[in-house]
Amino acid sequence: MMAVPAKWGKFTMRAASDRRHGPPGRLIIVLPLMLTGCQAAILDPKGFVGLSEKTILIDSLAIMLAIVLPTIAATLGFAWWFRVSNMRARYWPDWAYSGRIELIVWGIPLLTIMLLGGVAWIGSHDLDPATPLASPSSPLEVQGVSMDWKWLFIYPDQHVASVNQLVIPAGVPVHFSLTSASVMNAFFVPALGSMIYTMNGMATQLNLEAGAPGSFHGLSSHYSGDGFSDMHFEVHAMPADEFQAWVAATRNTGSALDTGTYRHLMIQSIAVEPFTYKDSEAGLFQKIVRQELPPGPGPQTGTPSLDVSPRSAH
Amino acid sequence: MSPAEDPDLAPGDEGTEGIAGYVVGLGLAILLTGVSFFVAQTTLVWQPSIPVALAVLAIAQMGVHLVFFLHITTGPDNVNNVMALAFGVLIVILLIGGSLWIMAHLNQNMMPMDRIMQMQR
Amino acid sequence: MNGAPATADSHQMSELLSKRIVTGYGFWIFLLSDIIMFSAFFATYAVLARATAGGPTGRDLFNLDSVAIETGCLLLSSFTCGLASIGAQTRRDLLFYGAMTVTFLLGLGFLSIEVREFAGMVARGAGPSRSAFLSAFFTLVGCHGLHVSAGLLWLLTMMAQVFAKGYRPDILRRVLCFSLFWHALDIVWIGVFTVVYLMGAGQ
Amino acid sequence: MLGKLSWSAIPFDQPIPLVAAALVGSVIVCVLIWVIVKGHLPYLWNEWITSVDHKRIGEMYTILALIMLLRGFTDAIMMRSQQALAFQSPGYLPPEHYNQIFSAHGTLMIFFVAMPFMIGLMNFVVPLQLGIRDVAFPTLNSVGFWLTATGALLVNISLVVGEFARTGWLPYPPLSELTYSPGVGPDYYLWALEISGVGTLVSGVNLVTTILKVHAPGMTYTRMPMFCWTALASNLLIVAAFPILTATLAMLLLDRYLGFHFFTNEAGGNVMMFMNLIWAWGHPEVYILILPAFGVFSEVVATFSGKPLFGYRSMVMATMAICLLSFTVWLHHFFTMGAGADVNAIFGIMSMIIAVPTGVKIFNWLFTMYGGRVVFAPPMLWALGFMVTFAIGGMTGVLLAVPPADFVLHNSLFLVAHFHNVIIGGVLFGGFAGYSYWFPKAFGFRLHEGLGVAAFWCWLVGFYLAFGPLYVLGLEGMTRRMQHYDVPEWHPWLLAAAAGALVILAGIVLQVVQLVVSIRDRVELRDTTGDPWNGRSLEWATPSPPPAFNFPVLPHVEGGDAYWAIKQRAIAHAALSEEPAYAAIEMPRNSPTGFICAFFATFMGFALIWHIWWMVAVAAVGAFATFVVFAWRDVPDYIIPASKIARIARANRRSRELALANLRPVR
Ligand code: HEA
Ligand code: HEA
Ligand code: CUA
Ligand SMILES: [Cu+2]
Repeated sequence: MMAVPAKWGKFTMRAASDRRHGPPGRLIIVLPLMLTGCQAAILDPKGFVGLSEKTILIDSLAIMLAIVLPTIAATLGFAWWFRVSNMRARYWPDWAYSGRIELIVWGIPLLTIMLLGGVAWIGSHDLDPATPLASPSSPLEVQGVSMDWKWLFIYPDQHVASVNQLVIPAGVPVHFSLTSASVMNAFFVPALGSMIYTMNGMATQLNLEAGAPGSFHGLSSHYSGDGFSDMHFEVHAMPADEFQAWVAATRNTGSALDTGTYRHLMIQSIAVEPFTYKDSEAGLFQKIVRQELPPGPGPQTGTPSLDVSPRSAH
Repeated sequence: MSPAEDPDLAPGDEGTEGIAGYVVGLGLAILLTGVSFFVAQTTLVWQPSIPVALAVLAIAQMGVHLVFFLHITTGPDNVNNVMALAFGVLIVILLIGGSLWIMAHLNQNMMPMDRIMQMQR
Repeated sequence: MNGAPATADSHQMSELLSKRIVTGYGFWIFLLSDIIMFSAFFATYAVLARATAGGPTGRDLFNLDSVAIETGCLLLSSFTCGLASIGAQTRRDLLFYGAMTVTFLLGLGFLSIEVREFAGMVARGAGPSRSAFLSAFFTLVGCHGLHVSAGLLWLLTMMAQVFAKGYRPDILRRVLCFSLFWHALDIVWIGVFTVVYLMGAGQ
Repeated sequence: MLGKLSWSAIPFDQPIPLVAAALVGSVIVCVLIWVIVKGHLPYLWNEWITSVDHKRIGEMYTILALIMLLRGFTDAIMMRSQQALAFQSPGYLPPEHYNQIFSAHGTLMIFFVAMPFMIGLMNFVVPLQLGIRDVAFPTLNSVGFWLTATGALLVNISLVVGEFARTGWLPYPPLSELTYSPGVGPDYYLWALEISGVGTLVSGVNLVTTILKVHAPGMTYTRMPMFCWTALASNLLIVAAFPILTATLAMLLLDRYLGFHFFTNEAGGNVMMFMNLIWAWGHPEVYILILPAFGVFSEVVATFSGKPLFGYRSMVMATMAICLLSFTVWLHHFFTMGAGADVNAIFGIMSMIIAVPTGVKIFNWLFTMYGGRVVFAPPMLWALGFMVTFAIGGMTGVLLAVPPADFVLHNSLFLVAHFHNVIIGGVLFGGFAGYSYWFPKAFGFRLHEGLGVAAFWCWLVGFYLAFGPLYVLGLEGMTRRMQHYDVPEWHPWLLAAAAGALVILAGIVLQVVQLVVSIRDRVELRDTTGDPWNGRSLEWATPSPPPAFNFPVLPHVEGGDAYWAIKQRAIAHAALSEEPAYAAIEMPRNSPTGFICAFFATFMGFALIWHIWWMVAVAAVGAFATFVVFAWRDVPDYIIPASKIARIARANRRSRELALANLRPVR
């Protein structure tokens, strides 16, 4: 394996692997990332999970503001009224205890926290990422693999796969099984809701649903090294029939994902343009999780001196 | 000032027992150790209970050491030493117990997919 | 304070606690922190105990007979260490030096058995880099072993200091700390033989 | 011969760190030359480097913290400007440099700014407040300081020789394992923290023992000033938490150096165990930082309101509750790992419960002001700024403790905003409050007040400008640690945040100017009374600066607010209490132990980082020899004669008598 010419910045470079293995699959819907709506993604979510989480967030904030705002007001008010130059204010130089105030002082935060604790308990259970979403349609299975530094998505039932691009049907729950080919990352689509870590040798579960068609910004939200900032991907949620059309089109283009191509994909590369695989080897994800395919090799510098971690060329 | 006049005891300060205390401690410790080794290897007890028994024996023996060798008792002059010990024990319990609990759940939830599916079937 | 030279403000110092108590307490706090460090290794061992990566397990590797001898050595040495501190406090040379020497020999015996065990395991290809389980095993047990080695060095130093300087209060304070240390190591060992060896061999 | 060390370790291709290091290096060399030429070296050696006086050591900790603060701030400015520039562009810092910067910033700020700042204040103040002469183990205290300094030095050496870690302030494996980080960066981090961790532990043991076992007569637990209680809680946490850090980092070191498999991807290693252990230390750590700051505010609010602290007992209870609870919440840093609903919910609720005792504290400060006469001196301004800012930061913390909310906010800039909100608005403001409050005690003159007020306002405004936008960015889905980004909505907020950092810079410049001006005007600003703020606790009974022995005669304490009571008695009788008989005092002698230990530790750390094994051996032998030599030496205490004590004590009494004439009974 030779050194991967890594370039940083938005000037894209392509993984060594896809250069050797034919052109990447073409996208059916090309939406430039610049135009994807991600204004206030978390406060303007596009799916059930995100909506619930936003509600919990706002509710909790309101509960707490009800006590924090008066506290702040009282701080400023007391300090100002009892300023030394205010002759109208009383001075009680020895007043340091009052049972009734003590009661209030402990009681109010305690009650607030009991309320909030209830919210947290119920919310944690309802929105546990591993819990399947209630829906008439059965979920789409997607297997995600975080790699250095790109995302691989395998559709086990459709037998296709994509890199740095996630296409899902809208209105249908998606069940993600996620792992990592090398270091830890986190899978996160802010507009859809919950994130979850990806780790080598382990599979985490996540259930999300896009309420309506749209394009969203997805990213790794756990720092994973030099190519981390470019580890984002496009999410395209589309009507079910368009999704089927996408699958059909994808099955006709590009190369196939098997253990051989996977090993090439594992080599470190930054800012890989999205592309697809027309086929994906059955059971590949399980092989990755069970470490039958070894973890990613890390930086390949070609120089024996490793006093300093390899710097990317620039 | 002799230790007896001190308003307080250093941990490990001699109790009143002298050598006798150490002898009793040694006897108890040998006994408990012996039982531990016996329990671990015997087939006479119900196997799943063995780790519990071993844990209880170990805790008992640690208590014996603390009382007879380190002279930690609950006497009024010893409050601070015991408080510090209690704090330490609490942290050890929280750390070990918490870690095992957390890790058990994580491992449970992250088994490779196929194993989870097998279990569901 | 035992024979401490009367100091100019000893009437004030006596209102503070004696140095012996302060030193003993400080060392006690240090020991608690050491035990918390061990508990991190224990927790890790417990989590990784089954992560043998296809390599040997505890049942394959542990020999309970030698563990029993190790335990006996350490337990007896804890007892003789107690005798030595009585010897120091009552200034009985024979008891002090004799008990310290026996303590040293028992500690050395413990260590040599442990080193033999480790060497044997490494020779069988069951070294610490074989699996996560073995990493945790060597680290936990080895850390205890390192403490014992440090204790032995300290023990010799204490004998030398008593020999050279006599039973002065400051030396007696150090003897107190040493005996606390030695007893604490024995307590950690109870955890080790229970969690690592007895539970491990049974699995 | 030199292990992995070679010329390629020096980043000749990266002018920024090189120039910065050259500048700092030449400043250090110049200062050294000046010290030697002027003949100050013996003074430095005798009065500072080998000093075992808790006041000197406390001051050195604080100075270390403030210097490292400047270094950490440089990093912060670089990050802010990079993110302001890096919209659809690579900016000016390539990833491998940017990643080192945030890692170094976090590491320096937590371990070598916030920690030494708080430990320094505790070291200086606690023995004075307890009415005693020194901490329980003065020589160990010096060892603790110098080992901390060693850690700081190693982190800064990495700027020029080799590289620093690129793995964040907590080096999560497997990224920090040899496979993915083959360079020396993580090794710098690990050895620096192992060494300074020992120093921190030593000082923790020392202060716990001091607070629990060494008191002035009558200074019972319930009469201790609040700061001593928070110091006790904080140091108990150090004793309980730092061993976990030491063990965890040791395991990572074993992985990296000897091929163990604790946290590797291979051979059954388990990365999750690292997260678990590091946060079992990491969460208590944040309370180690904030608790002493709470203590400072308790002293400051009471003093500047002219009233005793409201609800002393419930403050003590709240402090100890925070101390224990802090060990039951650590999972809230990895809700998104997938431990399941029960585990998440329970740790979430435990985290929220900490808001109760914290709220109690805030409310008690409120009622301390109630019915008081509030003076808006700089320490009090910091305290008020804290109460407002921390209420917000604490609230966002509680929000993060709601697992479903954390599922979308974890690792976002919302989180970054939360912790800067509590750390700057809590720990740093607390540090600055303590710094301006006790500065006259430590150096005998006050800080210029106008500049202090100006600096406060710059900090406050700058803080909200710099970190308010990060809350918004978090809600827009921006993740932390981004070297560049393509999302247009983020850009304006990042520009605002950069502007905020500049306003903070103005605040820092004002603080530096304040220090310079105050030193220049030290004669006008002299504090002759020893009690510049009309204080309540015993440190104000000593002259400013206090003599080496602190108290000529140990004070007899008969209630809370000990010095306040003494003053009220004196006012009532219109005279000081009768002059006691002065006796000679025994004080511990200076010792170079700490400095020499640190000297060898530095070499050993450096050699271990670069795999220079012979140097490791030499340094280890040297350290052991030092240990043996110092364990063997008999260093008798030195005696300060009664006549000298009487002279200092009488001068103090005279100034108190003068001050007494101006005091009227409070009613
Ligand atoms: C004590 C802790 C502390 C403090 C004080 C700060 C202070 C600041 N930090 Fe923070 N920061 C962290 C701890 C801290 N930070 C941590 C732990 C991380 C995470 C690292 C990681 O990701 O791994 C982080 C990360 C972090 C990031 C990275 C965010 C990201 O991941 O994308 C940024 C970005 O700009 C940032 C900015 C700032 C700024 C602008 C300040 C400034 O507002 C404040 C700077 C001000 C000073 C340092 C004061 C200097 C004052 C003086 C020198 C006084 C002199 C006085 C006299 C001489 C009398 N910080
Ligand atoms: C001094 C430092 C400090 C302090 C004091 C706190 C205080 C708190 N922190 Fe914070 N925290 C950090 C430093 C600190 N934190 C750091 C450095 C990180 C990130 C590390 C990293 O990832 O790099 C972090 C991260 C962090 C997370 C992880 C988020 C994530 O990674 O996704 C969480 C989650 O629960 C959290 C919660 C809390 C809570 C509940 C408190 C509570 O203690 C707050 C309590 C205070 C109040 C609530 C305000 C006052 C109270 C009232 C006015 C009464 C009324 C209020 C109510 C009843 C609500 N913190
Ligand atoms: Cu974390 Cu599996
Ligand atoms: Cu926390």
